[in-house]
Amino acid sequence: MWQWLKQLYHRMGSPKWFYEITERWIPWLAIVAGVTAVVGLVLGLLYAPADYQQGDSFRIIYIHVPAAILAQSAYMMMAVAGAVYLIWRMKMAAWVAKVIAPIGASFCLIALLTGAIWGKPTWGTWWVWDARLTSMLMLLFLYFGVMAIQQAMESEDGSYKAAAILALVGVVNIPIIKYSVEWWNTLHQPATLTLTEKPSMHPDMLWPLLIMLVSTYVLFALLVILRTRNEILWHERKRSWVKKMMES
Amino acid sequence: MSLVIATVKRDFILAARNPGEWANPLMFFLMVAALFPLAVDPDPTFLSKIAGGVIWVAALLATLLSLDSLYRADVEDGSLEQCLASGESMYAMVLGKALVHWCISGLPLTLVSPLLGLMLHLPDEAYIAMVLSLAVGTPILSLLGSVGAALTASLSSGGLLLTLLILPLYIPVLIFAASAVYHAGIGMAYNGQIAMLGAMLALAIALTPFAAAAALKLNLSR
Amino acid sequence: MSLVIATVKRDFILAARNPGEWANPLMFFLMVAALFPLAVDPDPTFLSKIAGGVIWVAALLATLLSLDSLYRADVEDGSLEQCLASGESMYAMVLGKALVHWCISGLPLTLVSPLLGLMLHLPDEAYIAMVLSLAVGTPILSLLGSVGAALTASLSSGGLLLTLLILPLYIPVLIFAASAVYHAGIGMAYNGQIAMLGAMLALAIALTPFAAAAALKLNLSR
Amino acid sequence: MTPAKGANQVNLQARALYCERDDRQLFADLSFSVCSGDLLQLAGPNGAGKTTLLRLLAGLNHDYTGDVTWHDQPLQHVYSEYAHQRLYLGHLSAVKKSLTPLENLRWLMASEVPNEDQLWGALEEAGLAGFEETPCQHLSAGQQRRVALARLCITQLPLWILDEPFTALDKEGVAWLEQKMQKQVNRGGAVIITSHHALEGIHGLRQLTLGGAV
Amino acid sequence: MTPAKGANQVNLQARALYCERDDRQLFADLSFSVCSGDLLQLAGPNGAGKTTLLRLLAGLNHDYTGDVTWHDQPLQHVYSEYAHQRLYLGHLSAVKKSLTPLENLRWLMASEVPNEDQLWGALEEAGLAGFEETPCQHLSAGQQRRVALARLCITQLPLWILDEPFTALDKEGVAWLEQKMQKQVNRGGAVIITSHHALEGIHGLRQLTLGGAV
Amino acid sequence: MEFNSLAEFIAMGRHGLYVWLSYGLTALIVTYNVMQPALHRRRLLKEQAQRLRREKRNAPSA
Ligand code: HEM
Ligand SMILES: Nc1ncnc2c1ncn2[C@@H]1O[C@H](COP(=O)(O)OP(=O)(O)OP(=O)(O)O)[C@@H](O)[C@H]1O
Ligand SMILES: Nc1ncnc2c1ncn2[C@@H]1O[C@H](COP(=O)(O)OP(=O)(O)OP(=O)(O)O)[C@@H](O)[C@H]1O
Ligand SMILES: [Mg+2]
Ligand SMILES: [Mg+2]
Repeated sequence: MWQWLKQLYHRMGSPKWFYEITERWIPWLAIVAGVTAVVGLVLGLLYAPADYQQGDSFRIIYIHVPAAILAQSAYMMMAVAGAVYLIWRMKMAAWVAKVIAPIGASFCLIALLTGAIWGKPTWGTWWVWDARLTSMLMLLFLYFGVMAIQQAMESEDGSYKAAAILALVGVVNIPIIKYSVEWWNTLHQPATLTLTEKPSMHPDMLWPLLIMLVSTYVLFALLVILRTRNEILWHERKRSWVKKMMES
Repeated sequence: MSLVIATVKRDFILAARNPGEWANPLMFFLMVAALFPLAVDPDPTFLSKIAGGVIWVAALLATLLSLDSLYRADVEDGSLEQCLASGESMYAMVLGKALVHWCISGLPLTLVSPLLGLMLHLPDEAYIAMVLSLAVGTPILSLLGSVGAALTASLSSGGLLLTLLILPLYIPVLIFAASAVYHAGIGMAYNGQIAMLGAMLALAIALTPFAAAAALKLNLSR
Repeated sequence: MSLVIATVKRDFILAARNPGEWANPLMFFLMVAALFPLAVDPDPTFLSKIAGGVIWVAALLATLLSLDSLYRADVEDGSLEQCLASGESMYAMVLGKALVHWCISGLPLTLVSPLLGLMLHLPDEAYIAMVLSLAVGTPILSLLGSVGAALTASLSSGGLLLTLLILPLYIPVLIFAASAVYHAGIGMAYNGQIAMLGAMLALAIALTPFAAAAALKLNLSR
Repeated sequence: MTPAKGANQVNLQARALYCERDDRQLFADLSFSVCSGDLLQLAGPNGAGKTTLLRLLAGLNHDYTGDVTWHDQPLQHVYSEYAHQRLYLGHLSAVKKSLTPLENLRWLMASEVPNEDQLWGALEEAGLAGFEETPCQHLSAGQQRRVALARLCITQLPLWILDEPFTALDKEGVAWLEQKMQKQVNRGGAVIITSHHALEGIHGLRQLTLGGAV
Repeated sequence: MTPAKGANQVNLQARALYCERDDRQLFADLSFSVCSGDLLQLAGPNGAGKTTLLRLLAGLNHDYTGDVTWHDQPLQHVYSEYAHQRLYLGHLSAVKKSLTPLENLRWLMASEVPNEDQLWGALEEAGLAGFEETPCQHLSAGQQRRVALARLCITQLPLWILDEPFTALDKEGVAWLEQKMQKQVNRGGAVIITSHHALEGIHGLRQLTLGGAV
Repeated sequence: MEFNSLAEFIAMGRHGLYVWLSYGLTALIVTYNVMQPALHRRRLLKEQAQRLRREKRNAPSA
């Protein structure tokens, strides 16, 4: 197992290998993402029963929750990729980290927008300074910070390293932000407006959610791969294998 | 080590020769706090409720602004390049610079904060909590800030980018500190929050210099 | 005149090439406004009362910060010296630079302000007043600010000194603008305040460029 | 842009100039004139006051006593006219790092409104062919200096005032610049420069050595 | 500060250096060594890559392929030791404008802990007598450069790496600096410099010309 | 099936605006994220092809 992991790691370090292997993965990932999305959405929008309190507005959950969860784990992945670059100088890791930032930020934005829209019918307002909302907003700012430093740094290597350092500092801080915000909010404000605690959901409601979750993750993988391939094309444009591929 | 000590000394001389360096954050602090009553509502009971929060927001912004020049001048005139070229530990250098920064920004803020408390009708019970939270909290701001300053040191429009990078990281400090002052004001215990700030300070001292030193190195290897 | 036009064009190119220049004030604006609920009180009814004031304070601070770089870079690389050496009217030059500054700071702030209104629960009636007051008020901030930026352009720690010089001048703008938003929020007329801001803008356009041009000349004759 | 009669003549007179800095006298009772066809080199050891005098002649420094006249009128009174007749290039070269040489030159030359061909030609002549559209932060010290010097290939102004223009230039660049100055002098313009470099074989060269022990 | 045996020997080897910037190759397959008694001048036109190579040799630039060794060990591995044996002076002179020459020099030399007499002596030698306590913003371009160069009068480090040290110096200053370098070479140190200036009559001088069409 | 007619589906029990607004925005953002790599790739390939052509042209003359 360890050997296999090590081998995979070394292979992943090779842009050529990554480019060629993902060539074969893309259609499958696209199919899986598409089919799960269609199934999840059909089940969620058409077949799941309406919530007894919120009515049909709860159907926003099928995009809101997967996006929120993904936005958080994408940040972790970005930080890990950044750390790999800082420690082992693996170019592929830097490209992956660079590419995750805008995708993660997009999902973060989706979670925030859908949450805000959902808030209007349920809470009567677009925005409250609730713990989860606030920490999600801070996550968005962290993403923006990483993207901003990436594009501001002049040298390419510098931009990768700076983004990685910032992402790592952010990782230490995310739990602190989350904890502080939760603690602050529960003290300042009664739980009138907090999100529903782990609802014991009806399976008909839960299944579409799980399917959408899978779909979101696969979509994310697909987007990361697509963008990373572009990075590879650009950075390896002078290598013979890219030229050969172009000529054929 | 001798270079680090020399740098700390030099930075104090520079601050003494250029009083704006420590006087300006102070004035900014006072003025932000003075803007509030003007923009919002000068009613004393209302002010006394928000005083702690406003003072902390003002302290945070004042620190943030003074951070921009922390490394920029040194990068521009080549003296940071000399530090790196000297082969001395950048970790110690970063800690030294953060110490000086705190002495000329956070410390004066802490010392004048009671004056602001008066202006904003801070409840009498909250003074100690305010000074204590500033004394423990502002060093965290200097340390976290030095990471941001190091990351943006060689960028032309670094000042505001720094804000973007660092502000989310400041949120926990702000929350705990403001809540300490608030709780003290309504007569509740606040040692939990102060202890939390203390823990964050310890963590910041241990970790941030690594990040800042790495960031400086990459800013210099052009 | 051709140099003034060329400078305006060049500054827009620089802003496009360095998006931080216009994106950062915006982020700062959003973040300052987000700090308030965290430090003070997130309760919606409370927030809706202070929203107008907080938004205006945030806009003022964001503008203030972006001012520091208005002339500094040009002084440091010698391009302002070239402007002066060219013998073109510095009055026009200052107006041109202030215009660019407003386009990349005040204008975007005005455009995103409704978002902040949402987050701070600004009363529905106050939105128009807020956008209007920002549209008329932020150019005044840019113009007044350019005087301060010109005065401090060649000082090493100018950033905060600028704040100090300029903040007192900003206070009348803040008072009228915040009161316009507040009155709109409680359903009262606010055209008096907006008219007042308009008058201030006219005055600023007519007078501040003289002061700024004189200050720049002073800064350059070393 | 048709110049008035005599407008392209250079006639700068300095009379009894006196300047002190920090209580140290830099020069006293200095009188000289610069006319069409002159190349005046200010020489002297470090700290002698060359830059100070140059900025004074350019009308950028007013901290002196004595008179400087342009066509017999005090410099302050005719500053705007004067400014449109002389090109000043200081220690700082006014080259923006994030702009390309082309954009920089376009801005630097804005008041003489050159066309695109002239800009490209000037950059090529200054040895920047192939770098026209590389951001200046990616250029070497000498290349950045050349961006500023490319102005000399286009400008029609009769008087050039240059502060240490040879800084950072390689030998070939120095020769090129000397030749540029020679041409300017030959066509009836004038040049005032400070330099520690020995200018040789230039027709019309005069030296003004500022004393001042270092 | 008693150096270990052989510690004051210079032995810097570069093998098969290759470097490109913005897709343009600056140098390739460059190998040379610098030992005690050597004075290596990097020459070449503007933009040839002299500064790039110099920073690389100083251990400040890692963006290259090939090996640089210090006493047969890769530079990165022994960076801290190496840094304590070489003096680096770049384009930027690290002189703070609001400090006096004395304060600046004290900071610049902090790691070699000189005494006050040495500092005053060095400033005098560098031609700054009488300016020791004038804030540097009141000094001329050449005088500011001399503050940075005053380090060379005190330092005991065996390897000097200097980027265009003659910039802004007057003739007398150039002669003085040449003589300083000669002394350093004679006493068993080594110097690597970039300069467009023709160094003449220095014993031990070698030139490395970087090609690169401008 | 929870809905009996298309109209009912669109109305989402009076919450149609909110539901469709959030789904619409999400679709927009996701579409952008899917399109961006494709467009970028096309641009890269075009540039690469140009470069290859240029090199080919220059090769014999050099
Ligand atoms: C801008 C507003 C909102 C934001 C930023 C937001 C953010 C989040 C986040 C971060 C999660 C956590 C996902 C996880 O880690 O498990 C979440 C879950 C959830 N949100 Fe929201 N939310 C918002 C508004 C709303 C609204 C208005 C509702 C409905 C009343 C809602 C209902 C839920 C539910 C039911 C979950 C799943 C709970 C769980 O599994 O723990 N959210 N949201
Ligand atoms: N930061 C940078 N990014 C990208 N390219 C750069 C950078 N700095 C320099 N270059 C390129 O590297 C080349 C060499 O630059 P370098 O500064 O080493 O030249 P140099 O030999 O010192 O020239 P000069 O005599 O003008 O000082 C230049 O052609 C320049 O285009
Ligand atoms: N801003 C200033 N304030 C006060 N004194 C100054 C200032 N600038 C220069 N000086 C003094 O004026 C004298 C002349 O300076 P200047 O820059 O004119 O010399 P320079 O001849 O150009 O020398 P260099 O060859 O070094 O460029 C110097 O001795 C310096 O001490
Ligand atoms: Mg000079
Ligand atoms: Mg160089």
